[in-house]
Amino acid sequence: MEILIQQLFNGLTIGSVYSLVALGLTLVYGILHVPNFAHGAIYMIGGYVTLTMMVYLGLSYWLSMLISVLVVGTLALLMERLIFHPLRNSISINSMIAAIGMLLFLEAFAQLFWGPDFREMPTPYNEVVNVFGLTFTVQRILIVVAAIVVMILLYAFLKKTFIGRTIIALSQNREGAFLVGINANKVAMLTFFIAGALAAIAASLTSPINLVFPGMGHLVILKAFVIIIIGGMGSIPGAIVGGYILGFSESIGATYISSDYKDIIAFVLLIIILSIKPNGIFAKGEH
Amino acid sequence: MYIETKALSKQFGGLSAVNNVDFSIDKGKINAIIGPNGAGKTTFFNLISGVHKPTSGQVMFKGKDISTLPANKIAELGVARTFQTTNLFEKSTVFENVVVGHSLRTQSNLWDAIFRTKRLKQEQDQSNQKALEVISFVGLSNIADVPVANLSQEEKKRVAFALALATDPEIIFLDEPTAGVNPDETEELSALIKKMAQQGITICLIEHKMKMIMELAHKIMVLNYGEKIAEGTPKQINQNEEVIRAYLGGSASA
Amino acid sequence: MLELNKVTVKYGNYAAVNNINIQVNQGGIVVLLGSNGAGKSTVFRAISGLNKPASGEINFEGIALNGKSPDKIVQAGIVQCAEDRKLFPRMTVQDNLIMGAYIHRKTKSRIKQTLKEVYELFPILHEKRHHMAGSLSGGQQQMVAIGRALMAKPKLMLLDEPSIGLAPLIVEQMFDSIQQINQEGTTILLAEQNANAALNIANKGYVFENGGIVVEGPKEELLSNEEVRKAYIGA
Amino acid sequence: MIKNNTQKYIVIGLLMVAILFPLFTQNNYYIHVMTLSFIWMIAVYGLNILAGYTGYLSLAHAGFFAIGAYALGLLTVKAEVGFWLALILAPIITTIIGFGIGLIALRTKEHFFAIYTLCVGYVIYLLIDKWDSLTEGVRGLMGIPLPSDIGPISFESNIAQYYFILIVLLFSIFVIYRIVNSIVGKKLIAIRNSEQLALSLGISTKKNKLLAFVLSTFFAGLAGALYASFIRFLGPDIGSTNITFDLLMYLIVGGIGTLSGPIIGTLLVVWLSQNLQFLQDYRMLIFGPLLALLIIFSPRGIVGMFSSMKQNIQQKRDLRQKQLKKEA
Amino acid sequence: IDGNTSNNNSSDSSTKAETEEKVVNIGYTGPLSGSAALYGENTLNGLEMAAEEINEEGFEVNGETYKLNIVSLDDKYLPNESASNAKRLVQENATPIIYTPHSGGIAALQVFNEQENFIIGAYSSEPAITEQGNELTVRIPPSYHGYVEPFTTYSMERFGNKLAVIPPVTQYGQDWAEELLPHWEEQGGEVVHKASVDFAKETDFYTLLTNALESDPDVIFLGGPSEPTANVVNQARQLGFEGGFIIMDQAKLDEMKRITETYDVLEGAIGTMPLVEADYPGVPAFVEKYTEEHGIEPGSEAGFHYVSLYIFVEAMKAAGNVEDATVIREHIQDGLDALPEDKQVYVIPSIDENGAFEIVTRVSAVEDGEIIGIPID
Ligand SMILES: Nc1ncnc2c1ncn2[C@@H]1O[C@H](COP(=O)(O)OP(=O)(O)OP(=O)(O)O)[C@@H](O)[C@H]1O
Ligand SMILES: Nc1ncnc2c1ncn2[C@@H]1O[C@H](COP(=O)(O)OP(=O)(O)OP(=O)(O)O)[C@@H](O)[C@H]1O
Ligand SMILES: CC(C)C[C@H](N)C(=O)O
Ligand SMILES: [Mg+2]
Ligand SMILES: [Mg+2]
Repeated sequence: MEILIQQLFNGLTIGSVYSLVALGLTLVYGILHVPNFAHGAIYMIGGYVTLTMMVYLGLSYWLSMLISVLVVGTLALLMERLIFHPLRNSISINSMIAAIGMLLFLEAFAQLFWGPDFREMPTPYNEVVNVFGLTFTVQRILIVVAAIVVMILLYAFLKKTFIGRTIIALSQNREGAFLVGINANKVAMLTFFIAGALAAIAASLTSPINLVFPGMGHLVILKAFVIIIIGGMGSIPGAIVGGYILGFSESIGATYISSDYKDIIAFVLLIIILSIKPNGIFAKGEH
Repeated sequence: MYIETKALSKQFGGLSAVNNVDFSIDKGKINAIIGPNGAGKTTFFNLISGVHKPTSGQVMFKGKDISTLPANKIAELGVARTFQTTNLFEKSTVFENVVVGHSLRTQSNLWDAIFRTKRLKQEQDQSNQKALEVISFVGLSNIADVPVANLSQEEKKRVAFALALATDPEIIFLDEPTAGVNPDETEELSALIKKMAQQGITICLIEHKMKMIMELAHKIMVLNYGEKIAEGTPKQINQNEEVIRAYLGGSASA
Repeated sequence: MLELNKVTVKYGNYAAVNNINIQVNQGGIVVLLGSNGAGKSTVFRAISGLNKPASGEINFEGIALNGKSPDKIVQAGIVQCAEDRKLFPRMTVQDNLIMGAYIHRKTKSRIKQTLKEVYELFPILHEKRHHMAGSLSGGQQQMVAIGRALMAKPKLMLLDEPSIGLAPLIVEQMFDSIQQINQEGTTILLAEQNANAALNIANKGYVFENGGIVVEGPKEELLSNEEVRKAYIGA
Repeated sequence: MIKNNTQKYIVIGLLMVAILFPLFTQNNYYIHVMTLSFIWMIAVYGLNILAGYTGYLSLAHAGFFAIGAYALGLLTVKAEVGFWLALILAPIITTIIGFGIGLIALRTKEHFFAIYTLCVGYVIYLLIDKWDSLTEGVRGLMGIPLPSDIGPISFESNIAQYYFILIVLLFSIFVIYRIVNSIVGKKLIAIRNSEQLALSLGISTKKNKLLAFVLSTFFAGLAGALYASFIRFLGPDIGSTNITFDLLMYLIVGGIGTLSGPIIGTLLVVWLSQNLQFLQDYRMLIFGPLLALLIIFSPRGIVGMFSSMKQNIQQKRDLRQKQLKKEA
Repeated sequence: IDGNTSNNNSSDSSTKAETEEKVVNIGYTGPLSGSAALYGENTLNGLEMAAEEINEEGFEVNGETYKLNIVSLDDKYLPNESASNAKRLVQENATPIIYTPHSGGIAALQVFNEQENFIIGAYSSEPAITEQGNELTVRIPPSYHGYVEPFTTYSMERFGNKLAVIPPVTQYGQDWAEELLPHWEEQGGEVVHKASVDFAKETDFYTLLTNALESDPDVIFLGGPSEPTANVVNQARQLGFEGGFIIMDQAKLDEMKRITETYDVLEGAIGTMPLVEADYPGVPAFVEKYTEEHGIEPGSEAGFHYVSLYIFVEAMKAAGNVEDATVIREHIQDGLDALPEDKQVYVIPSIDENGAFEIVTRVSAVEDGEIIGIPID
């Protein structure tokens, strides 16, 4: 029983990170209609920027995270402008290739600029807490709470504000958006900015319990793809729920099935879901 | 009976797009379906051509139940259709579009393709022949090599006809074949439809252009909210109170 | 109010619209007639900024629209209801309409009012307001598109073949409502196949052929023009 | 669409060069890289059938490549089957597995299909990695034999391997050329253009999509088997998504849905990345943006770029024709 | 920011070299980009440092003075790329020796290295590599056999006999576990939990550790790259584990300390002796120089590559030949014997008949927050 609760909490932690990354990916999917393979690299840069601010400039954790959000958000925005915007009218495979190009670039850049080694991100919230037989560090609570807050804010922003809704509108018909007076280019940039920011937040939150290194994006990105498929591509609630489904199924699966095959669990889950519902769980009727 | 629907129904979620429709299509004639927007006309077509499976009820073709057959099997039986939004292979030329239309009448498989067997050659010739024939039938011979993307609406409609004709159909379902086409050209298209009927092909069409329908149709069914509210000759329909109220409005014969 | 001066629009090397002049006066209804592919939609796209003219000028209320982006043009008061509708298929009907009022997003109460008016015009949309726009029938979608354009309360509304795929009853109602919208102060530029109905509510028309204007003049003149009658009115 | 004749000439021209190539160079390294490129090309052609002609982007392609490679490796090393029999069996095994997976995967469409296959590819990779009692896992499968002699012909030398693989490539291109230009090929293209329309024309999309999928896995498996016999060592990485991305890159750079694209793209990217080696750590820093730029400025690949001038002229003529007709 | 990007200027040094003195090219193909780049760079750093030192003087073979030129190519950890690179190195640079630090690359090179006559400087602890009977493979690092016994004895004595094993999923990790487990049980120990960790996919180790600690072990066996391994140790302590660790030799205690910050967290961990702490004669000078150049202390990868290049040079001298790999290979033992003491970053008395170096290994443990050497009998 105790172990179950502990594992549920572990699943919650990891699921929060997955959800944040998947959210960014799903938002960008809405604009590009292409899975952005470079998203994992953006996440990685997010970790490095925060680390650099903390370790080399001695800034506080939160300030560093804020700077990372701005820097990485801007980076994502530039990527939209320089790469994806010119490609918006060509077939989607082209954008995918361009995204792969960016992925290669960013990883090479990180390796050159920060070196290929693993870095540790210090956290001010390292103390260990024991309650009701649960063990965790404050950082872990922070991950969960911060992720949920960010998600609620984002959801409210997208659903309740006009600007937020433009993101959804744009994802469905670009010219249509223009015709109601939306500056589609600005909104596309905004979306990328938000996606980048989410990735930076996710990376900054997890790095203290993990490490920062050029390949860190690979760890989450493939899972984020699984999530947005399970949740229905482009679906915001789908990305959130999918993230937690995966987080829980991993921690519970590792406990009660086999830890060696816990990665396969995610993919098998996906294959089963898609075999039954080829458009994902949250797919909505079209046509 | 040629094509017959029995208590045909289709639900989308809670919505009855087509509800309990009994209808029969007369062989060799021009049949029409009219009704307000969202009445279920396109859905009705989709049910017959196998795009959707009925929620309940049946579609009979020459006495055989085809309601659960996939769309391509129904096409093989000789049931062709066009789409409401013109649906063509935009990047290919008219000829390239139409030549594909006859592929369902071919038997060549991978083997034939790789070894370029006699059968393949024969069938390829046959498809080309057919394509040229139907292109000329719809009057597009002079632009057979132009990519479809560069054509006008009306020309595209003709290509859609040609494509349907290339499948060697017995019956063609036309979903708003003259939408977005001006009156002058509409007349030309209705002449073409008549010509198709004269070749012995049964026609069933959806249109909002009453003038054209009244001229062309032999029999009309009116749908409203998924239900059949009237059926009869143009004259009968034109005078049907319910139809006027639901659909035609004041200037009935506009 | 709107003035097109020697405008040419090209797709690649092909001039879909060639050196045309159009004048739309405040408060009027102007129709563009012409067979398919004559270039009407292209003109609309150019006015809305979706295509850039290769040469010529487009002026609206004395201001040049040429280099402006589509959203700026909407803000200036020109809204288009496009030929292929360009709805947001996975948003509800109501959200689609509300997005139409994007440029008025600061005045929520007014949006509510306009929304009510649109629903009065197309009651079926009220019934379907919580459905995804993409699941509507062709004609219903057309109504959403017109409704969405109305939501912007434009000074000049461009309607590209609004009657396409609509039932006769609805077409009739729609032309009535165009007239009504016009009387409430919106200038209308309309492209139509249904030349008779369109010319009846219009005060001026242009006839397109192969990207150029071949006939232009006030409604009466066009209605009595033999060739126009034959080609576009069909009687 | 680019006219097939031009495509045919490009292919024939390139192949003449390929046949003569070893006569001009004694450089083992060039021969090696070239031979490896031929293997990639076969795999890329497989990808092209599915992604280029049928419009379904499979990201499990490296997975099938790996299945073909491991099938040959395991058959020769562990089951001690003769090389030539193994070379025939390997693509067949891949195809059978491909058939099973295709049956389910093709229920999905577009990006769902892409990501579904991405996951399938990943599962294949994980299986190779974890099932070490069969595959030797990360330790890798060693000792895969050379093609065994056929009469007096031995495959010891680089040149012999070069020509052997070139012949298989030629055979693959020939088969694909025939398929693409037949009624079957037209059906596939019809599906790419509009599945709904294809269906209404009586084309069984299910059957034909599956056919394309199975064909693509066949060529992936064949290429994999050749790879195994050429490199003669296999590790799980050969099934990783990076390899799929590489193959995809070759296809896109060359020109997707064209007959000569796979050749041109593979040659270009492979040699480019070889030549960027001198940049060391900076290699990807340059290569990544270069790739993005190429895609932006020539979205239909190199073949597309060269043909677009031609097409422009063609289009102008069409339009003129059309205008004349309208005036008439 | 650490600009630790060791750019060898192969191109300019070779052009300069041609005019002045003779040059021996040494090939290297390894992962210099992608996820294994760190590992690749560490190995290359060792080689380059040795080459620089040797080139200060040059070395004399048959009365001619030679200098070394390291030609390195990136293979992204892929065997087929390694093969292409090796072909290129042989063709364009005539390298008698090609280093590659991964078993896949080694296996791919073994297909043709005898035919094209070059020695593979094989950095892999995989015994199969040398058991294939390849005549021109020299396997550099030690295998794990020597560690199992002392690790078991020490941990069992100090902490108890319940062992939880969570090695990395790599072959090396699995092989290690296979060797360790039977021995542990033979010594009267009990294996209470068995799982493995995949550092390429795992984002958080709490789940794994929660399960492992549920069985209340006294000792945990783990390993992998140093930094993530240290992270696992950290998290195990957070979750309340107080026992000892057996650290697989891939991870190094000193490198782990960079993550844990103190040795306190690592209390009771036993592993290989960190190079910097080892008492081999060549270590102090090497560590000092390396640290100066790279701003970070060297790990064993760098050390082994460094010393091995010296050995190869000595072998060339002994062979009186810088070109013929077969001849050089025959003189490796002479090279080992001739290796100056101050270059002995590892003590390697011999090479076995399969071509593997036989190395005197050292073991160390953390006691009271300090690294101490553990004697092996
Ligand atoms: N795939 C679908 N999912 C959900 N609802 C649908 C779907 N297709 C059609 N509908 C609904 O079914 C009803 C009938 O639609 P249908 O397209 O058949 O109308 P129609 O008679 O062809 O109208 P129109 O003349 O406007 O084309 C409409 O209310 C539409 O919203
Ligand atoms: N994106 C495009 N690329 C190339 N040519 C185009 C494009 N869009 C339209 N055309 C061509 O430009 C010409 C004018 O088209 P346009 O859509 O403006 O005509 P229209 O008068 O609106 O016709 P319709 O009544 O069919 O809507 C046509 O010949 C058409 O084929
Ligand atoms: C521990 C290391 C010497 C193992 C090495 N990475 C290998 O490829 O086998
Ligand atoms: Mg319809
Ligand atoms: Mg138009």
